[in-house]
Amino acid sequence: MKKTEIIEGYLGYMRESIEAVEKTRAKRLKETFPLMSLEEREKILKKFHPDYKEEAKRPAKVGPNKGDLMPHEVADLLEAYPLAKPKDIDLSKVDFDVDILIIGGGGAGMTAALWANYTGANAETILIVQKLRLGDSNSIMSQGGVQAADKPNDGPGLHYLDVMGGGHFTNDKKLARRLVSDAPMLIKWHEDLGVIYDKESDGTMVTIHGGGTCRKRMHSARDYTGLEIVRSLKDEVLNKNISVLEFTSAVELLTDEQKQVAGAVLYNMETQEYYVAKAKSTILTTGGFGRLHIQGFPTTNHYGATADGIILAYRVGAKLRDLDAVQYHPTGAAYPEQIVGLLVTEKVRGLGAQPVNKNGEQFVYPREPRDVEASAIIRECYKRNNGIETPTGMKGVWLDSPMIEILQGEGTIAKKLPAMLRQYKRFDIDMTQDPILVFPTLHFQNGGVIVKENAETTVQGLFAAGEVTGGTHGKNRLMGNSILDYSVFGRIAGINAAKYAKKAKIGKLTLNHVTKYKKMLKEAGIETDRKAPILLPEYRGEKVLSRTLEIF
Amino acid sequence: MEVLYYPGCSLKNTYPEFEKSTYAACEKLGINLVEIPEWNCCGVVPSLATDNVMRHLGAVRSFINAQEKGKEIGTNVVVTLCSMCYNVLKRVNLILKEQADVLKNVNDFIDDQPDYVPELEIVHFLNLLKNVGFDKLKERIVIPLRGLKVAPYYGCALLRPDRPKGVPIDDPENPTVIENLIRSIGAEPAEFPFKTECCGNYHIVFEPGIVEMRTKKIIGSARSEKADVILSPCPLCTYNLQHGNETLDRSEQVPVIFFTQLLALSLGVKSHLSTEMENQILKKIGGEKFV
Amino acid sequence: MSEEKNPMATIYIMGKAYKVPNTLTIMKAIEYAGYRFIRSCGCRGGFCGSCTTFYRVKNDYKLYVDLACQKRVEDEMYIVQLPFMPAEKPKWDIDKMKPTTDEVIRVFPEIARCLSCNVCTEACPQDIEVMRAIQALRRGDLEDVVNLTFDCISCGACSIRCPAEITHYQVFQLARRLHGKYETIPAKHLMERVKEIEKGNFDDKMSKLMDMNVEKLKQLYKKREIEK
Amino acid sequence: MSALTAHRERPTKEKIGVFVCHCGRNIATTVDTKRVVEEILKHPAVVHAEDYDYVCSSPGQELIEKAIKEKRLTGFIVAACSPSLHETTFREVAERTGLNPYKCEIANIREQDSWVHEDKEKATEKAIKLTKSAVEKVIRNEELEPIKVGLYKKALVIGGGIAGIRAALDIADAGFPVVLVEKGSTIGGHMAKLAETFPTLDCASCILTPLMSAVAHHSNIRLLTLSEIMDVEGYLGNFHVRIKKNPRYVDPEKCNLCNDCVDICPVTVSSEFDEGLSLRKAIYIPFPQAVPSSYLIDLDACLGMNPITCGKCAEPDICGPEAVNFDDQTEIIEEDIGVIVVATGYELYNPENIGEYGADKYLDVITSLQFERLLSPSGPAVGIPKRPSDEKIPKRIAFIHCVGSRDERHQPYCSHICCTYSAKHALLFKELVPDADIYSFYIDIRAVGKNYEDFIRRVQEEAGVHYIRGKVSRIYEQDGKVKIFGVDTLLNKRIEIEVDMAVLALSMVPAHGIEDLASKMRIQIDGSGFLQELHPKLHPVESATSGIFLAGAAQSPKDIQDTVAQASAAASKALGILTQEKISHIPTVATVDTDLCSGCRLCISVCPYGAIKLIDEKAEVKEVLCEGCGACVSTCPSDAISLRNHTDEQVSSMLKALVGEI
Repeated sequence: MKKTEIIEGYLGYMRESIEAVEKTRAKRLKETFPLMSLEEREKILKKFHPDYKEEAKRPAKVGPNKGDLMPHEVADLLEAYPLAKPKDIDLSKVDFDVDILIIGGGGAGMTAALWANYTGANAETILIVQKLRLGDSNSIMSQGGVQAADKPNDGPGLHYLDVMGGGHFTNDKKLARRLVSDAPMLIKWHEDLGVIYDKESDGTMVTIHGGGTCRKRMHSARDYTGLEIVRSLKDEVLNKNISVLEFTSAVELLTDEQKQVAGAVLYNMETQEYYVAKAKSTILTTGGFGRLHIQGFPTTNHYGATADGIILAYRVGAKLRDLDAVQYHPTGAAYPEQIVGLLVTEKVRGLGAQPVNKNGEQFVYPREPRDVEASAIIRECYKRNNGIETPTGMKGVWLDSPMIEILQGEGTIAKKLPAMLRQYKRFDIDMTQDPILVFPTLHFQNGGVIVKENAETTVQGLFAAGEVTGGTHGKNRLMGNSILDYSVFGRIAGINAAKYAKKAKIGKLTLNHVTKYKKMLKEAGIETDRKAPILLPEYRGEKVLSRTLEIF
Repeated sequence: MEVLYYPGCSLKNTYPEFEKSTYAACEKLGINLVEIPEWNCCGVVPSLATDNVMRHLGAVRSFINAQEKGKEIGTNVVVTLCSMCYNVLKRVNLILKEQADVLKNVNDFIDDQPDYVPELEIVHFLNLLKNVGFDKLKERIVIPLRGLKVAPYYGCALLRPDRPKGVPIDDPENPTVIENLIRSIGAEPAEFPFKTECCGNYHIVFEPGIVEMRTKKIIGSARSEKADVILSPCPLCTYNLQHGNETLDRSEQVPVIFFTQLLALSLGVKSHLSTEMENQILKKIGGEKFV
Repeated sequence: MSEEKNPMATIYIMGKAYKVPNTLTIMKAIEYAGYRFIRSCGCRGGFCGSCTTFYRVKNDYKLYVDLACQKRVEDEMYIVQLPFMPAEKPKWDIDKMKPTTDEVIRVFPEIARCLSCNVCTEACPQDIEVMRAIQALRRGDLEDVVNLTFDCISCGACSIRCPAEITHYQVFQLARRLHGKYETIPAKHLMERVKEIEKGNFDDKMSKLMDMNVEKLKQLYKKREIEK
Repeated sequence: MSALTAHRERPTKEKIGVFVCHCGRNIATTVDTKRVVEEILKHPAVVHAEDYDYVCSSPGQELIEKAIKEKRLTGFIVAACSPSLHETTFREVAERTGLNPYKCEIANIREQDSWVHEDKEKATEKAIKLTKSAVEKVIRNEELEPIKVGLYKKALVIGGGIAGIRAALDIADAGFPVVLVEKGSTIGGHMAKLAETFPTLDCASCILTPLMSAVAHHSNIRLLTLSEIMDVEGYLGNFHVRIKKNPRYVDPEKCNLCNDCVDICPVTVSSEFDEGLSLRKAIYIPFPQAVPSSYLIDLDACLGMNPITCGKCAEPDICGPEAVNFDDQTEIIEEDIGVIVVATGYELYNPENIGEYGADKYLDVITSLQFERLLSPSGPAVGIPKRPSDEKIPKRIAFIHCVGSRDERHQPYCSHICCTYSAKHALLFKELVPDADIYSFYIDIRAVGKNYEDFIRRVQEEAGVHYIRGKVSRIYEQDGKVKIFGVDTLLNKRIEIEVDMAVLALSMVPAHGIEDLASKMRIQIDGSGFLQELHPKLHPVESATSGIFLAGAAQSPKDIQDTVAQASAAASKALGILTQEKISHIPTVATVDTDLCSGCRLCISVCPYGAIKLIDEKAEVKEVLCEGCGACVSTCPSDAISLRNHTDEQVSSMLKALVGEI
């Protein structure tokens, strides 16, 4: 076997390692690798988790979180100038005058819109603005599932413990309680919408473990859970005639004299035109910051995950938290090159696939909390040097997917992980026969805008839900709690924003907070060309970028 | 007797009673209907077009599935119930039998399934009954529908057009097979000049006025012949006739039922008629003892 | 990525030729060539269906469809993207419908025009047997439709090629929702748990947990039993 | 066939001449006649060959005569058109020159070659082969003489309609005895039922009854009514016919038409003559002018001719002349006949076969013949048609053409007269009821005949009848009205009209029982069931059996003019035979080698002319019956039968010439 020859998707030298994996498989099937103790976990996190790299962070120089540590990539954006000068924007001409403005058309945004509508807001008075197409979001990409303690042997208490433990007890307890208590209700809502969860023939939900769970409470819709939920939400949003503005970003929030948030300045990505959207209440559902590629990590995130929400909120004075806590999903694809960074859902491990090193040895319990699991893989690759190097120089460990077929029966992968199976098949890899190569990938923004239990931020008139918020998961989110997060708090945001809008009286629109923020930057001595939000990441080839002319 | 069975969309959706009563009757008659796996829509609308390949595809995909299933159970007979399905399947099959070039085109186009070898025979259920023999059928009747006057309605698709030759199940101008069925189950056929008149067909979609005009005449004619029910062999005709009934006063209406429902009733199996309708018929034929 | 190491491929993006490393996906190749996506790029992971790409390769009459984020470039590939599938979204009130084909046909009468040509299936980047699903629907088998179309990402490639002008992805969405809402059995345990929570059955326990200090919580966490 | 392979020394003493005809451009464009001449001259038996523009012309015939004389030819071939056209011509040339006519043969290089091919090269090759083949035959031909036999100078005419009456009268007038056999109780046929005839609108009975009367009184005519042909044996000039004469129960000689029997008769049934529109008694006369002019008893309706039951009409105080005779018996009459004219006429197609028109269900949907009766002054309505249902004069009438005609489900052919008689009906009715609305549904108007087109135009333009081009799909009655669904194919419009009465122009079909009769007489039936003439143009009144002629609608649908013309033609053909002393018969007949015959009878079963009988366990051919078809030759398992001048040896050498072996 030539080392460079490609055999069924893998290079010859990788095949040698796969043989080692196959040799130990029978033995591994019988063994359970021990869970780490809390102390061990802390140790490995400190040593190997990217979050613990001191040189990757710096304290913020301005704003409500002045002095808090955050990754350079985030701090750079908080310390950047606005895209538009306030004087260039004519606030006297209002293009959209709505009750509720929802910025971000992912799972949180659509859930908020629907519940606002259920609460009594007319569909026409709700406007969703979305940078991409409605529903193009991380929400749609979620494969694994959603947690809810609805089985008899489970309960909100156990779920709460798991959430707190997973977050290393740094969570906002009230938010965590709300998350677990509302969980079954939201699943029920999905069921009523027609979302097809995996069920037994008698209607009992099929639930499995996720990383860090003590009960099998992960509900899934094959491995298209996010897609199935989002497409149902999208369908319902459109059925209800809720207004949607696609390919339009929010570039700045608006306030009135009472300093309450009063809408946003929007930006048509295609015509490059701005719109003024006046709103009685505004909900931020902009998602996270995966596309900032913190510390150069690849990411599982969608194209628009560029931290816009936290920038806008911060400028208007909202407080943030835990932005130093970045979730690296332990298993992102490390090979083949075309799909590097894409998520290999935790469900793969949930179904029984073990992470093994190049010699076919287990080195970690398959379902440690995400940060712990990720740290163990990084350690295996870079400290112990037991990773498999890809042709582009990346390293990874095997995730022994054929075990799923042995443990759960032949055809399980096709039935439960069709998306993954398809993805790998495109590159000639049959994950029912061969293991797949994985390495941690930037997955989730654990922190974000601080919200109260009613989804209100620290600024009046501004609500937030989903990944843009912080606190619910503390410094680490468990698998299956992100859909739950946007469902629970999207709903709360929608309901409360609708109630707020009923009472709110909006005065004269201003961008004074922006002027003030600019002044703050100047005062802090920050002189830079950087502008924020960035709206979309920059992937054009270096050669092209080095030769561009700004003509149009 | 084991035959392949092509149900068609209407029987699976709008008029399940047509299919269910047929199954009930067949069980009694010893006919085993084997549903063609994964049958496709016969392609009724496109098949009215003149394209050489496309219009045949729906039917042919079903033929291929029938052909493969037929090999398993050892028959080449495909039975249909819906008139439109019958007409389309029969015509396409005849065309493929006669025109080798069309067959080749279609087979070439369908490169994801085995080739169709045009050896299937498409038979309408009425003719299957005729082949079984109305005399034999008569022997199985448990509840002879004596005193019931039944208007035999044929519509178009079972009788027209005779292109290619061999499509009509009976004499297109003066068919008698439904009358024979009616007699064999003990009822009396109403001599009914509108029995082969068109119900208006797809005009129901965009020109319902045409359907109303036509069905009113059909129903009125059946009524003036004192028919208790109109017997329909076709879901679309049934739909249109029921639509026609709805535009009439209650006193002018004549109920429309599928022939298999009356057959099932007389065979003493579940007719899938509404209880009201069934009682009405039973009352008419023999008074209270059946009710 | 240096050109020596990576063999280059010539691709034609909307008619213009560019040389790009042949290991890239279409999406990355377009970016490499200097384009910045606004449309035709979404999740970049094969779920959202925004990057549907039609292409031909030299000496092949066939029109292929794939997702730009999933398909590797080939030499002499002619590429155009479908940013958007124009189609009116029919509105429906799922609460007032029945799970029948007739209901679906009422909303989408054009499915009655399916020719069974199977071009839709050939166009699907997700390898969904689209025609089979339409036919399953015509047979009244919604569950079959769900199973056949669960992987649908609503990219619209099937619809753009359909001679009957069916918008399959919308049809399937309705079929799936009808099946999910009416034809699957509601989870009993879920309903019960929702009621329990509404009644406040867990309130006391939750309050206790909320009041606990971190050390106590940690102990509880450590002691919790892991379900096998 | 053993003869094919048997090698025989080829006779060379024959001297054969070949004459290749150009037939103007007919042959010469496609066949290189010069080459045919060149090639055929290479045949050892051929001593003379030439080509000519029209060999059948007088100069052409002279060429042959000259060659026979100069070259002392023993036989000759004309390579030209089909033998059915000019074989006789050239055989007469042979006879004139002293050659036996059977030493002349025709090579058909027109119908079998130049007309059906385009490639001149290949057609020429074929012409050469065909000619060679004919040469091979003629050198082996025997010299034959026609067979001569005597004949009975009496004619049989079957059918007493206008065709039979005309033929019988023509023959009888020429002085020969005629037996006229009529199935019904009177002669006159359909014409007797008609009101007026198109296009001149003559009164039908006015022109027919004198002829009927002439038949009744003609000394040369023996009229047999209520009679049927039982069987026909024999051949041209020598037919032996048995006729079954059914009892009439009333002696026409005695009956004085006093009508007393009718008055007393208690049984009433519907009248055939009035097409069911009126009633008659069990003892009746079909119509006043019936011939024979006598009552008869309808046995099916009569109460049994049993004096206990009824028998009133036979009582002496009722029938003074004692004409009623319950003891009348079926009679078998035998006749020796020289020639036969078949004029069995037509019937109307049964309207029950066209259920969608409802003539069998609705009273006011009637046939055209019924309408004729309604129009007839002597008919049931006394001249002003009334609706059968309520006896009211209809104001709106629809005439439906082509009912059963030009319809692949019924009769594919055109019935020839319906367009014109429907126009006549419309016109006559319009004259009676000027404010009537009349609709005529037609496919095409076919009015071929002298003055017919003018007549139709008169009806359309002057009488104002609405002509609607298109078929009627359904006729039914509702609420006392006749409703008609149709289509106007000129306006592309659906038509639904209400009328008081609909008249169906039903197609003409051959008379019932014609097949049986035809098989008894060994004559052919065509694809539509009518009697088949020998050749549509050359022999339009002859049947395939010599001595049997056809007349009237038995041969094809036709009007009265054509019927009468054809009847006279048939009569003159018949007279052509009756006036001869002897009749000759072709000598190319089958002969039996009795040494080889095993007496298996297979030949008897295949002979369509009944010409073979078994005598002393050996087949024997009655030569005057044999038409030389050869069926027996190819059937005979013992090779015992051969056909004169078509021997196995001849056929074999002809084939060899055709496949190029010679």
